[in-house]
Amino acid sequence: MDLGNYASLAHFGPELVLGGGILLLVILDLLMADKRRLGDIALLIAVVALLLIAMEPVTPGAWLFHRMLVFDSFAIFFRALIALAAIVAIWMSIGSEEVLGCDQGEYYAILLASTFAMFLMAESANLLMAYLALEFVSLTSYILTGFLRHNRRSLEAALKYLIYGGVASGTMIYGMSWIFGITGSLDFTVINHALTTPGALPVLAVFISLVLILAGMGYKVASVPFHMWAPDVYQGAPIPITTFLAIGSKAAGFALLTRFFFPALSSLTAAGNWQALKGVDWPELLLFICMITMTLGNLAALQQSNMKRLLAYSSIAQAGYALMGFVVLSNDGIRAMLFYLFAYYVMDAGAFLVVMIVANSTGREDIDAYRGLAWRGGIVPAVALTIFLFSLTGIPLTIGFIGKFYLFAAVIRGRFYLLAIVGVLNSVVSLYYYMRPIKTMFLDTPNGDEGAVTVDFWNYGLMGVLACATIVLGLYWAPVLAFATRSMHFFTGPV
Amino acid sequence: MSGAVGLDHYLVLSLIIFTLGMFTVLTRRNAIGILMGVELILNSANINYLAFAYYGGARYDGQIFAIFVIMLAAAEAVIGLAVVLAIYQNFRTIDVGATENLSG
Amino acid sequence: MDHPVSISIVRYIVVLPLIGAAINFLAGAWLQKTFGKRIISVLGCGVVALAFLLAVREFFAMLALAPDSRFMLDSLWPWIHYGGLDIDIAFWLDPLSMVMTLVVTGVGGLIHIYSTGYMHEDESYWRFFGWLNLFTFAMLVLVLGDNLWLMFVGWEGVGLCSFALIGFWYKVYPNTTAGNKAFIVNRIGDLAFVIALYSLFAALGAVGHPTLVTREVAKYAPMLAGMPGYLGMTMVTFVTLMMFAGATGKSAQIPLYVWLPDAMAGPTPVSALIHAATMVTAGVYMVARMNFMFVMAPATMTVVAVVGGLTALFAATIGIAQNDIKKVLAYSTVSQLGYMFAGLGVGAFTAGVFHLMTHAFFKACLFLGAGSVIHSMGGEQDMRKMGGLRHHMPITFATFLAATLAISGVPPFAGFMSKDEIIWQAFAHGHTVVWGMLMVGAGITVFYMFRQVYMTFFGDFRGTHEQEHHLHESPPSIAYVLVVLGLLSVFGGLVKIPDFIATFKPFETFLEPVFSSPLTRQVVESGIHSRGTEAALGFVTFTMVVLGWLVADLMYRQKTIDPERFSAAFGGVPYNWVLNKYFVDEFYDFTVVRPYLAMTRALAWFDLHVIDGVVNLVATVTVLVAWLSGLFDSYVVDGLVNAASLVTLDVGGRLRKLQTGSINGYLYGILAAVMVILLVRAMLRV
Amino acid sequence: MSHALTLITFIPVAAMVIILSLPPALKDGAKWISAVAAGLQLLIALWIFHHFDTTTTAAQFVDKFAWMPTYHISYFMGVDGISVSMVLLTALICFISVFASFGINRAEKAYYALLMMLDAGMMGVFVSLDFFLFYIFWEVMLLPMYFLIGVWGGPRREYAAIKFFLYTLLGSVLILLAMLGLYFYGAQNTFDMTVLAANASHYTIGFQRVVWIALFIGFAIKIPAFPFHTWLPDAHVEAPTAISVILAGVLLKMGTYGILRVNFAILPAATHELAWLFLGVIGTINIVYGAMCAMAQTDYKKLIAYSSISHMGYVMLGIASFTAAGIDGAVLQMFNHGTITAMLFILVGVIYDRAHHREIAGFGGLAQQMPIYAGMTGFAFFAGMGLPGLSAFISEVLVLIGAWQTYPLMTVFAAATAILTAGYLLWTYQRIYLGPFNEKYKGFADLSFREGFTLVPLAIIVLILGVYPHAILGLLDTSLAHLNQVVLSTPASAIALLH
Amino acid sequence: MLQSVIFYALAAGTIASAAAVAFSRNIVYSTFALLGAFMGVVGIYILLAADFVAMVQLLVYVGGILVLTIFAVMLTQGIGDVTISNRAVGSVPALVTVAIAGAVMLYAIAHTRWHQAALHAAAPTTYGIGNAFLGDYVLPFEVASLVLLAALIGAIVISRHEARE
Repeated sequence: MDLGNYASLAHFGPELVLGGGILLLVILDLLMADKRRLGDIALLIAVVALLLIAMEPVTPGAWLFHRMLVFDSFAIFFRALIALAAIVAIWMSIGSEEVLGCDQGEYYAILLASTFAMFLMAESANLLMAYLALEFVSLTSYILTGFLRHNRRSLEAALKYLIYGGVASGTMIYGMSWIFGITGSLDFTVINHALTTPGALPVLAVFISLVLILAGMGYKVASVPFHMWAPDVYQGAPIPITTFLAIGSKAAGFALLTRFFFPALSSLTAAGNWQALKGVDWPELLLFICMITMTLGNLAALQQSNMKRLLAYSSIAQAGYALMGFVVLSNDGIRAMLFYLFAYYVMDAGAFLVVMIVANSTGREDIDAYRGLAWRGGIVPAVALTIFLFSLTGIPLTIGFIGKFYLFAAVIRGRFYLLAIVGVLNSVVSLYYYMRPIKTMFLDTPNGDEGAVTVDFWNYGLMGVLACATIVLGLYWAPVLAFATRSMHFFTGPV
Repeated sequence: MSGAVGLDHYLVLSLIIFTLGMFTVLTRRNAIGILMGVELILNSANINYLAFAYYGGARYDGQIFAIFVIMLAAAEAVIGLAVVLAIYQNFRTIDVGATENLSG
Repeated sequence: MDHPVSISIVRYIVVLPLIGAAINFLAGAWLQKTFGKRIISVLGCGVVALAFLLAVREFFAMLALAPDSRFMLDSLWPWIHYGGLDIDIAFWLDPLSMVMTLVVTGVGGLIHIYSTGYMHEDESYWRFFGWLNLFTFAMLVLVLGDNLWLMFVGWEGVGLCSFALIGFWYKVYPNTTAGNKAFIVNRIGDLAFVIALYSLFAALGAVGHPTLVTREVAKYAPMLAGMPGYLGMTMVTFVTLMMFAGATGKSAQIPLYVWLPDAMAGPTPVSALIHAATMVTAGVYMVARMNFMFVMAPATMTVVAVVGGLTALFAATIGIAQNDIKKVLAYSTVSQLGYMFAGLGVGAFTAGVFHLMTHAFFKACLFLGAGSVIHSMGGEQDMRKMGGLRHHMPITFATFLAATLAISGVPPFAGFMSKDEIIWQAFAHGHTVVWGMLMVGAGITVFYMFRQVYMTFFGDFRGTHEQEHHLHESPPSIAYVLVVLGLLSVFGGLVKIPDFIATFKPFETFLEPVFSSPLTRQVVESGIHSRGTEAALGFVTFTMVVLGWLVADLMYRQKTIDPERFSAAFGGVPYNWVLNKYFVDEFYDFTVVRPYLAMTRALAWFDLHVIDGVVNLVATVTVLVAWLSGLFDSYVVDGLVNAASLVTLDVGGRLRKLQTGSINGYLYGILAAVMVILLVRAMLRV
Repeated sequence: MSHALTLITFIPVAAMVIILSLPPALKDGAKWISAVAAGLQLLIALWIFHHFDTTTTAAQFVDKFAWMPTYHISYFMGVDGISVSMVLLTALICFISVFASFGINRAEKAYYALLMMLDAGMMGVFVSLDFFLFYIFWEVMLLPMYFLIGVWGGPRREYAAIKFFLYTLLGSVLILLAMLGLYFYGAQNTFDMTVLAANASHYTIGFQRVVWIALFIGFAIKIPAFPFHTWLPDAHVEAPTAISVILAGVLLKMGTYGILRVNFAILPAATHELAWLFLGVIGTINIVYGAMCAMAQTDYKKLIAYSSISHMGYVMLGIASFTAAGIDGAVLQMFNHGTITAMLFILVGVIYDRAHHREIAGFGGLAQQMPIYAGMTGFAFFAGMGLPGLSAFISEVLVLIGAWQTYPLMTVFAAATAILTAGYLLWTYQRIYLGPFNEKYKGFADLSFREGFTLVPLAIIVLILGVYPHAILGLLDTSLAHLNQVVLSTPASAIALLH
Repeated sequence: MLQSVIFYALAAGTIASAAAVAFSRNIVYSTFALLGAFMGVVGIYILLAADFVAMVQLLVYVGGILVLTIFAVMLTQGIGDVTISNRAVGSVPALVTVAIAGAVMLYAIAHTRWHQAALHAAAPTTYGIGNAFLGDYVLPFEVASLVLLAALIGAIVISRHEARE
């Protein structure tokens, strides 16, 4: 179905709500005296968007706005995930000491704009839309990262992010221009058709352009070697934004990456496996990138003493794990990747939340601030963080384990034994640094100069929900799996 | 390369600008300098889009893409300069080497 | 034999001492505190006495049976019926185990009674009787077990009790060391023994009859003839050799005899019971028990005979120079055990077992006599500080002398009957070299025994005045036991009289069913059967005995020969070697113990530093790689960039670290990655 | 009790929940709740023991329902002869260790909650017949162990805890991969171990080898087999007494249990081919090497830890022998080692509680001051030496007599280690309990009632199994004979025996 | 032929300007060289029959971005800072890297059969583009407005220098 502009609006509800919300917030910012309410309103808007997504009918899919966007279950999955990330980020922002010092109206407006942009990234059916959305996400991310404008680290991070992002996206559009030149179209489906049509495929040119495009997309998911901005930005940004970037932006990146590399560049065989373009061996390239990503992420994390930075490197490694599902070129793998991204959302959001809670109380983000946390009144955040970190490690009874289980299942099934071994070794290495905060919280005794940790009701609630979700979904993950299975479907209509 | 100017000419021109942009990006320590390199890269990409649009028939697709690139470059420049200004207020320098607070 | 008489009384013989032990261990301390030591005495001796009475009862019951069906089986419950190892907790009474049972409970019972006097002052009285009872139990399990594993239970059990009793006075550290040594050396023998059992079981399994039940082994063992074994031996040779190696541990033969002299650290009744009368004879018993297999392996038989003969001679020579009253007896025991093995080895099974029995009588008597002396001397064991004790301790002296005559082989004392038999049988079966060793050994035995008698009981007292003041005859519980054992030493040998004197051998007849396998009969009867030869050899032996006595008499009673000058005549070297027991302990210490300890320390070091080190190294390397990759992230790329400009950068005096976190490096990251990929790609494709 | 196995596994979980919800004022309640839970568990274990049908190899007391149908994961619990003895052991050791924990006086609620979680994890491993479920329990066990060592342990507890965790995690991820391999390349996609075993012949020999080795490494770390053993001494030395008891008593058995349950049953051909090297040779190395390292230790607990390594070697050697005697003996040895080593660690704990150090050289003549304690230690030591009449004798004899038939040379080494074992244990006993009394320790109380209560039941079991091993062997024999038959009847492409 | 001459002239100018941007040691020079490069590109656009894009380029780049850049350079470095620097670092490795990359890409360009179609007559494109923006490309067009709004807000928030402290 190729829907025109008006017909498309039926499937554009969440985005419309967000767009309207942005404007509403900007206006309300001028009108309202108590700016703190703005956060609640933004939360409401995000929730409404999520609800609208939840009510989307699962149809075979459609093109929206003259093949600018694609509406399918895959997009629904990522939009839901991004909306959830936005909700968590807003919720955290409401309870964050850092954010309270900023301009509330603008902050939430940009946050919603960023969410909106990520939605578009997940639905792009077109190189132009993909570039526009990606750049939109980037721009809002720069702003959000530098939002603490009196904070050196924040601005510094924003500048690095911006320069890095500018180069990455510049590289990407150069690559895209070649794809455009080879296929004569910006439309993913047409590109797919053009490239898979028998004939002389310009293998080298396609490969070069894919590498260049990968710079832009890989930079969004923070895969090695396009990852180097992530630690600085994660450390410099306000924690809710870090969380949002870590889970939302990364999810959007995965959405775009998957949509571009699978339906646009590959063809699905009857057995549920994907066939890459003949001669263009990006799967090997990505396999390599995947292994390097998780290894470097984990190794670098070993050295960190700042929790945000540690989680930043960890999230690089986690992206590497998720890529395992990507590189096996099967629907199994994609499902595992979707599942893992969901799991990653739950556990990483939880981990960052605890970091924020501790930072709120102590003003510190280094691991030493966690010394003896369990024994100085912070047993609940300590236990919660432990659950999240165990989940990130992939220990059973947590959703992280199930996520890894499906990933490894897909890898083993696809006979990527080297990848399996590398993944396994990485799991072991990662244990070491994930255990460090746990060790500090439980095994060390407090020095006495660390502040007390208090948790307000709302943070408590969110932490509880995330921790429970980590465990409950680790025991009963059927709904998530069903959701991921349902979302494996890409809409590709006729050319 | 003889005779009439063809697609390849534009592509090579674009490639040269692209590599010069890359070189700028790589070697500059000044944030604004790096952003200038980025602008060169964007322009080289735009040349490609327009060339492909001209020679490939998909006329408006390429041109519109170029317009969006320009537009987004402007937006990025605005934000970039805002950040540079803010940093300048805080650091009194825009040498990227000085922004070394964040380090591994 | 296929249908042994099934009775259920044997179990009580075994269990009674166990009950005694259990009560002593669980409630002994309390009983002793509440009711005094008497109740412990009654309990401890009572159970053994009762067992003895039951054994006697069974003995007569057995005599009532036809000789060929003198086998009684008391099966309690299935023990291990897995893996083809169908064995039960069951006791097997045949003439051989009957003899052993009587010796163990009889002599053992006497020693129990003796102990009530000897150990009366000890605060851990209950513990002593507990162990003594447990020992009796274990020994009975050893001799009565109907299968080899049950036998092994007893075999190790007596080792445990031996260990505990040697180190009974555990507050003195060397005592415990002696206990450990005994246990560990025994375990070396045990290793050989279990290997024998494993291979026997496997071999029988290979012929379709996996079993370790002794009587069934006897039945199926002939099927093993000719089966190849290990190390180039036939299976039977291997098995029997291993069994004998086990016996050398328990029965203190070369090369594993070293523990026995040290075991004298235990209380004297222990030495008498365990290290003279019963436990150390377990090896002899076992070889006799397995005679049907040993006879199938002539090579092993020769080894047994030679080792026995060597030990008999070798230990005797060490006995010459010992000054500790118990050490002399200890080496004498080793030597006598050598006689028993020599007897078995040459094929004189009955003689070996016979010597086992008489040795139990006279050696127990000797040890207990020595104990009586030590008791009287207030714990002094050095003979050089004794002398003239016969005036103070007449009963002890008389019985000690009787036993000495017995061990010396003076007719008609018990030792003559048995030892003489062994010596001449060695000759009769053609083992002339063994015979020679035994002969010389017999002479030396007489020498050191009379040396001991003279040093202890004759001459003047050489101890302190205080000791002299204390000298007294031992209390009745000790004295009576000595008398009984003395009488046994005198008359105990009359159950088998040499043929050239009279044809009276009920002992041999009684044991005959045990040694009735065709091959055994053949071996036993292979020797010369001439009364004349026997008499002549007996005379030769007797000459040696007299010679030995004469030298001892001259040296230590009449003192016409000065032993020191005598030893000096040889430069003192032989004496020194003998005095220091040929430095065998030192040799073992140097070649086995120390290297082993050094090796364990080396291994522990290896474990801590190499194996664990590898683990830690992996961790370290991981961290190092992490650090390097961190460097790569922040230094290397950027460092390259900066290398060219560093000089100009630092002109302004701003010394700064390399640009960690700098943007250029990141950009290089992207580009370098793309370049590398492109290059690799280009190289592969073009 | 139709859900006996579910009950026995989840009673501790319930106890954990109750303990965590106790108000702080009632923190003493934690230990009693744990005791009751462990007691109930023991009762159920005895009930299972009583009602167990020893004539069949089929799984009994089965609890099964689909858990994740898409991946054919089911909640499948059941016991056969191999696991039922381990269930009994686990219940027993957990019961004992609750009482051995009564001395803990820091964060009791957390301690007992974790202890209960550990209990549930261990029990779950032994009753799971679904590989996935097995794996979940297998890993779940790691977490409480980490904290129990790390929070309540000795001075180097952090190092020991993380080492334990890393090592075992490495092992378990390998198991995870192997498990997935078995799932995907099996005759049908299933985690049901009974089905996997029934279709064992489906796997090619090359596949079996790879998976076998991966599984072996995973399990060997737990056993621990040379050279993966170095976490054990550290973990033991730093762990609190009760945790050492569980570690040695139950956790180590999981390794060998896993080998029997998975390697043997599901990969018989590879087992047939590789066992001589990986189980036989390494088992023998374990035996000899552990004993020799033990000899050189100066720390009492470390010595016991190395002796544990040595004794677990017998299990490996036994199951590698492929004889009825060897394999029966091996599983019996698992049980016996559980009880005896538990005793030993409790005994070490007794003296550590009083003296606050474990340097062997620092003691001497303790038998005078603490005769009952010394006597009990003597009993346990001799049990450890495999003295006849005590339980370990039976198992070692069976192992060795079985192993002799297959690997005589290795058996000689293994049997010779009995000498070394006697050497180090007696020497230790002598240095600590015998000889002149070190007056520093005057005033030490003898065994308390509680300590006696933890030791005596174990001692009685050791004694009973020495004369009546049928109590346990009877449970095992049918299942093990079947398993052995499965392996032996599988033609291996190249069987190398070390004659 | 004329077209060729114009092309080569424009190309030479553009490349020279771009090279000046890349190699100049003074950032102000770089900035002005960038202006040259942009102008050259405008010419190229016109050659490629993209009149509207050329106009946009002229307006946005030359009129907007470049002015902003100069503004920023002057503001941040001009006053009180003696060294107006645009230091370059590590030129040689960078040169090697981009040269290799450029060579490979050049090879790819030469060996690729690009999608080509019959040439259109050079006609004004403004109408077509406007039409597209209100038709097929209405969504990107609308999104672009949101992007600009967000960028505006963001720039204001970040650079706002309110009175504080």
